[in-house]
Amino acid sequence: MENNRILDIENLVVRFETDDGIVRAVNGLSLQLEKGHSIGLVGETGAGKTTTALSILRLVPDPPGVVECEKLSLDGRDIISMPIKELEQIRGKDVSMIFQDPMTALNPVFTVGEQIAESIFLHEDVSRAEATRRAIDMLELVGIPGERANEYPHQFSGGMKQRVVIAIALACHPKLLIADEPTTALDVTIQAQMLDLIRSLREKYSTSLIMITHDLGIVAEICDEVAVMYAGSIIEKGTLEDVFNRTKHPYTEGLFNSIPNLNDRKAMLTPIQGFTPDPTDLPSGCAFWPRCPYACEVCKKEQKDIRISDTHYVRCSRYEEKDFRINRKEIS
Amino acid sequence: MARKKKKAEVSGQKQYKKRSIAAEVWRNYKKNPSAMIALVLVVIIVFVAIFAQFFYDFKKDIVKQHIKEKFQKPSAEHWFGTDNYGRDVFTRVIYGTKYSLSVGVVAVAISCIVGVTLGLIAGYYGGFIEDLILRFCEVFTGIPSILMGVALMTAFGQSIGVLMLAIGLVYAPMYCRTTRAAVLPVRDQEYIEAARVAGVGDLGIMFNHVLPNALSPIIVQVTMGVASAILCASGLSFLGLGVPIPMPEWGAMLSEGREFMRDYMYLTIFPGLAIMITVLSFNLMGDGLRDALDPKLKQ
Amino acid sequence: MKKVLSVLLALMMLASLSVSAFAADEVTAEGYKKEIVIAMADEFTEPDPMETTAETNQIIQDCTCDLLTDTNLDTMNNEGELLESWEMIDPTHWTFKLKEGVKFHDGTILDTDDVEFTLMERAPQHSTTSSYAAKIKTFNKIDDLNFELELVQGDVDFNYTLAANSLAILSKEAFETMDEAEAVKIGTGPWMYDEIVPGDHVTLVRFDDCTLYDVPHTEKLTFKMIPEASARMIALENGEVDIIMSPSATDYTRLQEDENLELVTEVGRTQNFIGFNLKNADSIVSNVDFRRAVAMGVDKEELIYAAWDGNAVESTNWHCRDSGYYSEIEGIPYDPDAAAELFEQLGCDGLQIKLVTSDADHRTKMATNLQSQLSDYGIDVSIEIMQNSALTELNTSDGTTSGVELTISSWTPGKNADYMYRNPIYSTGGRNYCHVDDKHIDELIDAGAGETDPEKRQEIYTELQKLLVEEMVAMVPVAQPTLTLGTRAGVTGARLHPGLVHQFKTAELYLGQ
Amino acid sequence: MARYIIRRLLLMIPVLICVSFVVFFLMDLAPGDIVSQMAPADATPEQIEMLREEMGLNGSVLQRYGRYLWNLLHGDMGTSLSLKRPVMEVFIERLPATLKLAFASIVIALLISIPLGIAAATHHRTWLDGSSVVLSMISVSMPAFWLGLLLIFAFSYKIKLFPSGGSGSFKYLILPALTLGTEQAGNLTRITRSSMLDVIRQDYLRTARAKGVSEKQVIRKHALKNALIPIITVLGSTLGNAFGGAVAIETVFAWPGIGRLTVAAINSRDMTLATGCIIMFTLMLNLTLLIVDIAYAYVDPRVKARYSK
Repeated sequence: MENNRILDIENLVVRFETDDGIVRAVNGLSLQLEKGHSIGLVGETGAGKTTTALSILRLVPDPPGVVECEKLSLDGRDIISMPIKELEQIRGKDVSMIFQDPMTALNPVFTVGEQIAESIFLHEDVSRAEATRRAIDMLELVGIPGERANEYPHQFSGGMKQRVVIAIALACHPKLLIADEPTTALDVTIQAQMLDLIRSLREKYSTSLIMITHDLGIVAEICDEVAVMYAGSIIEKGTLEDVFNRTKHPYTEGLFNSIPNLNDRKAMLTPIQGFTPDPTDLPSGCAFWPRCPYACEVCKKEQKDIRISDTHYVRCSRYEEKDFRINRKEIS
Repeated sequence: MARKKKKAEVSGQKQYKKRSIAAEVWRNYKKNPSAMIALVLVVIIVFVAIFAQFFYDFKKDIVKQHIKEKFQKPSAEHWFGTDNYGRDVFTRVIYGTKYSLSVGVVAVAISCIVGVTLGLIAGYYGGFIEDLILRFCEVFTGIPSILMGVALMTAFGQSIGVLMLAIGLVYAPMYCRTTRAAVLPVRDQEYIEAARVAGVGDLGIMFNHVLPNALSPIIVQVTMGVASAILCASGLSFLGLGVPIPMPEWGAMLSEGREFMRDYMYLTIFPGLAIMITVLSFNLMGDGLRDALDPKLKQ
Repeated sequence: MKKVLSVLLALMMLASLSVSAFAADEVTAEGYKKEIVIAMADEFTEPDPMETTAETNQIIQDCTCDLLTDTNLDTMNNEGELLESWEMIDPTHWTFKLKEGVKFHDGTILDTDDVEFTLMERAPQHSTTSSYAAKIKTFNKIDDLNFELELVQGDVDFNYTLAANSLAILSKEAFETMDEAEAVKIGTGPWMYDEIVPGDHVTLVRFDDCTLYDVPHTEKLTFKMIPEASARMIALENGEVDIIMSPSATDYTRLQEDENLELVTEVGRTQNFIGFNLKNADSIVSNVDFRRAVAMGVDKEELIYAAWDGNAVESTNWHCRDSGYYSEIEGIPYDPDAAAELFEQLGCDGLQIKLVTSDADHRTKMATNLQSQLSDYGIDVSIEIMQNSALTELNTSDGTTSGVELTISSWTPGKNADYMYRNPIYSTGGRNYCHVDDKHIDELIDAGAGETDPEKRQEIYTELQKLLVEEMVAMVPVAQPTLTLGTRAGVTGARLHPGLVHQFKTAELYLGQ
Repeated sequence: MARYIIRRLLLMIPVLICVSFVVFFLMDLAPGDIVSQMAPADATPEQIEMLREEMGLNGSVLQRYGRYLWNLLHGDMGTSLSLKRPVMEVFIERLPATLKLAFASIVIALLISIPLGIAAATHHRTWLDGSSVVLSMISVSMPAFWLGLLLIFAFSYKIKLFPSGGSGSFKYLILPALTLGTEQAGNLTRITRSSMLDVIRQDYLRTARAKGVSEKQVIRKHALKNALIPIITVLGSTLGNAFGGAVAIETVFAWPGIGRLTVAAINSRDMTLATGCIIMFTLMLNLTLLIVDIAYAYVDPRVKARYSK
C-alpha cells in the first residue's frame, strides 16, 4: 500500500513569519495520493492550496516561509530532509507544476523552445540539440506548431502560453503533476481545451495529478478524489462520489450552494456568509465556526476528524452527534 | 504570492480607517530606522544652517585671518584644526552649512519651478508642445551637468546666485521628465474630465487636479535633488567656480585644503565629511520618503 | 576555489605593479643619467615660438631653438646667443655679427638669410611679434654672418627686444622644404623634438652637432605635465622625475631636508601689486589719500606669508629689483596707526569696496589676506575672481566705466627698464591696469627710453619710481616671489630665469659609474 | 531596426545644433576673451585687433555663429583658438585617455556592483543586504573627487604604491579608475539590487525552479537577464557621463581626458574647442544611449518587437 503512494503528506504546517505577524497558511494538513490517481484540491482563494503545492516541491519562499511536517514523501522519498541538489533533480523530473497565471509564468527573455528544452536538458542525458528537438515535439504534442519554438512568450496568446507551460511541466514525463488553477486566467472556451489536453496527456503518461482549483466543475471533470481546504487544512476528503454526492462538511455544502444551478435557474444562490478568516489570527477550534450556520459551542473549542467511510472523512466535530445532518441532500 | 494576497485581504478587512495621506506617509516613514536617522540629521543640518550666523560673526570668525596660528592640528581649542590662514576649520565647516544647504535648496527650487511647470505643460497638453519641450530637455541633458555648470558659471560670473541658477537650470530637465511621466497617467483619469466638464480652466486643472496627483515622485525627486545639487555645487566649487571667497563653502574648502593635503590631511577630511553626511542624509530621507509614499515599492 | 584564485591573481598584479613603480635609472657609459624628466604644471601646446607667449611653451622652445640675444643667467646681462657681437651706431642704426658655423637640426648652417626670414618675413605675420617687426625699417644683409638694421625710431635697448622668446631664429631652408608644422620645430638648440603627446609629455633628444653649448651627457629630455604641485613632489621623491617646476611652498623644507633632493631658488622678476583704478571717479580709490592709507595700512609681510609662505622679497618699489635702473626708494612704509587715522578721516568705516583678481593661487591668497587686513579698518572688501583673460580684459578696458576699484595683479618685465613702464604705465599702454594717465609720466617714460647717458637715465627712472609709488600711489607693490625648482641631488644645468623662461639646455645628472 | 536607428540618428542632428548654439552663446557671454590671453603681455591695441582678425573673432556673435554653423554642417569643427590645431584632431588625441578611464571604471563598477547587487537581492533583509544598501548609499553621497583625494593620500603619499596623477602605464590608471568606478558602483549596485528584487518575485522564476533549475542558474540565467534592462539604462548614462562628466576626478588625478580639456577650453575662452568638445561629447552620449537602446533589443525580445514596428 505504502509503495503505491506517489505522495504522502502527514501533518504539514506552513507559516510565514512577517512583520505584520505570523501568517498561518497551512495548518496540519495530511494528504495521500495513490499512483496514477488524480485529486482535486478545492477551496477559496487564500485557503492554502498553492502553499501546499509549493511545499511539495519545497518551493515555499524561505524566509519568510517556515515548513514543518511529520512526513512529506514523494514516491517513497523523503522530500523534507533531501539535499537541495537531489531536490533539483526531482523538480521537473518526478514532480512538476503548472502555475496559475500563464501570462507571468514564462520567462519573457527566452524563447519557448529554450524554456521547454531547458527542463529536458537538465534532467535527461541528452545533448542540447536533442533537447531542442524534443522540445519541439513537446510543443506539437500540446498543439503548437513546432516552428514557433523560436518565438518569445509575448508573441503567444494566453491559451497558447498555458500550453507552453503544460509542455514544460510534462516535458520529462513527471510521475506527479500539480496543476495550480491552470484555467483560471483563461477564457472559458480555452479552459475546456486545456482540461482536455491535461486529461489526455495524463492518460498518455499515466501521471498522477493534483488539480488545485476553486471550480468544482473542473474537479468533477478530471479528478478521482476531492479534498476541500479551508484556512490551511483539509476539512473534507473523499472520492468524487463521496464529496459531491454525500457532502458532509457545512463548508463544502456552502461551496455547492454558491454555484449557480443551470437546471434550476430560479433557485436562490446562497453564498457563505462573511469572509475567509485572517490567517494571522485564526479562530480557535474549527476555523469555520464564525461563518458556519451549524456551529455550536463545541466547534469554538475543537475540531475532530470523523471517518465516514474508507475513502471519505470530514473534519467537523458535530458529526460526533449521531443524527447530525446538513441540509444538502445526499445523492445516491 | 499566497502571502501577498492574504495581506491585501487583511488590510482590506480591518485596517480601512480614513487617515490623511500625510499621516499615512508619516506612519510608513517612521518604520524605517535609517530614514529616521536621516531626518534627525537633516533637521540638525537645517538648524545649523539657519542659526550658525547668530553664533559666529562673519567678519571676526570667517574673514579674519591669524596667519601666525596656521596649520594647527585638531585640538580642544580648534576641533578641526586651523587652515593655511590660521582660520578655525570647525567654525568654517559649521558656517559653511548655510551656503551648501541654501545652494542645494534654492537650486532645487529653481529646477522645480522651471521643470515642473514645463513638465506639467508637456504632460497636460501633449502633442507638438510636448515634443518641443522634450527635445529642449534633451539638449540640456545631453551635456554633462558639470560641464554645463562650468559653462553657465563662466558666462554669468561667479556668485552664489549664479551658482544656484546654474545648478537649477542644469537639473531642471530631470524634473520636467519626472513631472511629465507622473502627469501622463493622471491626465486621462475621469476626475480630470469631470473637472473640465465642470468648467475648471486648464490652469486650474493643472495645478489643482493634475499636480497633486502627480506629487509623490516629485517630492522624492526634490529630496534627492537637494542632495545632488549639493554634490554638484561642491564639484563646481572644487573646480574653482563656486561661491566668492572667503565664503566657507565646503567644496571650496576642499579645493583649498588639497594643496596642503600631504601634511595637513584634516583640511580636506572635514569639509568632505560634511558634504558626505549632508548628502547622505538627504538621500536616505529621499529613499525613506519614496518607500513611505509608495508602499507598493517598499522592499 | 575560483574566488581564491582570482584574489591571488589580483594580489600578484598589485605586487608586480608596486615593483615596476620604481624602475632603476638608466645610466650612460660616463655615469650620467640617460634621460632627465622634468615635471611641469602646464600643458605644452605649441612648438612655434611665434604662436605663443605661454612660459611652458617657451621653456621647451628654449631648449630647441636660440635667440639672437639672451639673458646670461650667471651675470644677468643681456648677451649674444646666436650673435657674436653687435654695435649701436646710433639709436636707429645697429650692426650685428652672427656666430660662425651654427647648425640647425636639419643640418643647414645659420646665416643672415635665416635671420632675415625670421625677422622680416615671419614676424610681421604674427601678432606676438608684429610690434617688434614694426620697429625695423630695413634689413641690410652684408654677408652670410653680418647684417645691419635700420629702425623706425631710435631705441637704445633694441638688443633686449631681440631677446624676446618669440623671435627665436628658425631655419629658412626648413620652411622651404617641409610643412610649416614641422619646420617650426627646426632650431639650433641642443635638443630636438622627438615626441609630443599633447596633455601628457614632450620628449626631446640630444642634438649632437650643437656648437653653442657644451653638448650635455643626457640623451633625452622629457617634459612631463603634472598639474598638481603635490603630485610633482611625489613623483620627484619616487624618482619618477628628476626636476620639478614650482614646488609647493609647503614642500620647501622637505626638499631642503631630504638629502636626495635639492631646492633651487632665485628671486623672480615678477612684480605683484595691489592696483588702484585711478580713472574710477565714482570710487574712493580715485582719492590719493585713500590710496595712501591703503598703502600704509597693508602689512606686506603678512601678505607674503599668506601667499607664498614667506618666500618672496618685499617690494617697496614698482620697479623690479634686477631690472635696469632700479632705485632703492623708500616707498610707503607700513604704519597701521597712521593708516587707521587716515581711514577714519576719510570716513571709511563700513566702506564697501570691490576687488577683482584672477584665479591664480597666490593672487586669491593675497586677496583673501588683504580682505582680512582691511576688515581691521572697517573696510568690507568683496572679492571677485575671474579667469586671467577676463581680468586682463576688464583691467585694460576703459577705466572710467569698468567699475573696477582694486585689483591684484602682477607684471613680469624684461630686463630693460622701459619694459617696466611702456605697457603697464604709459597712458596708451596695452596693460595699463591702474589706468595711469599722466602727461608728465608719459614724458618721463619717453625720455628714459631715448636717453643714451646712463646717469641721466638713472635720474629719470628714479623720479618715475618715486612719483608712481610715493606720490601718485597708483599701486601698492607687494613682492617679488622667489622662483623655485626641486631637483634630485646632483642635477646640474637646471637654471631658473627671473623672467620665468627657465633653462634646461644643459641639464645633467651625474650618478657615478 | 535599421529604420529605427536611422531615425534616431537623424533626430540627433537638431539636438546637436541646439547644443552648439547654447554653448556658443554662453561662451560669448563670458567676460574676457581668448585674444587678450593670447596676446603678448606688451601687446599694443593694434596688435590685439590684428590677432582678433587673425583668429576669425571679428564680427557680431550671430555672424560668428553663422560661420561656425556653416562649417559645422560641412563637417568642419574649426581650429582650436588656443592650440591652433583642428578641434577634431585635439579631441581625437584626448579620446583614448578618456575611453581608457571610462571603460576601466565601468569594468570596476560592474565587478563590484553586479555581484553585490545580486547578493543583496537574494539575501534580502539580511546584514549583507543592509550593508550593501548603506555602502552604495555612501558611495553615491560622497563627492567622488574627495574619495580620489583620500585614495591619493593613502596610496600615493602614505604607501607609495601608485602615482598620484598623470597618465602613462597601467599603474596610473588604477586610482582614477577606482575612484570613478566606486562612484558609479554605488548607483549600479542600487539599481541592480532593486531590479533583481523586482525580478526575483516574478512567477517565471518559480517556474524555472519548479522545473529543477538550480538556484544559481535561476539567479544567473533567468533572473539576471530580466533584470538587465534597468541596469543597462543606468550603465549607459553612467558610461556616457564618464566620457566628459568626470572633470573633477580628471582634475584630481591630472588625467588628460576630454572633460578637463573642455573645462580648460572654457576657461581660456577657446570657443571653437569648447563648443566642439561639447558637441562631440553630446554626440558620444547620444550614441551611447542609442547603443543602450539597441542593447535592450538583444536583452529583451519585447523591446525588439517594438522597434521593428
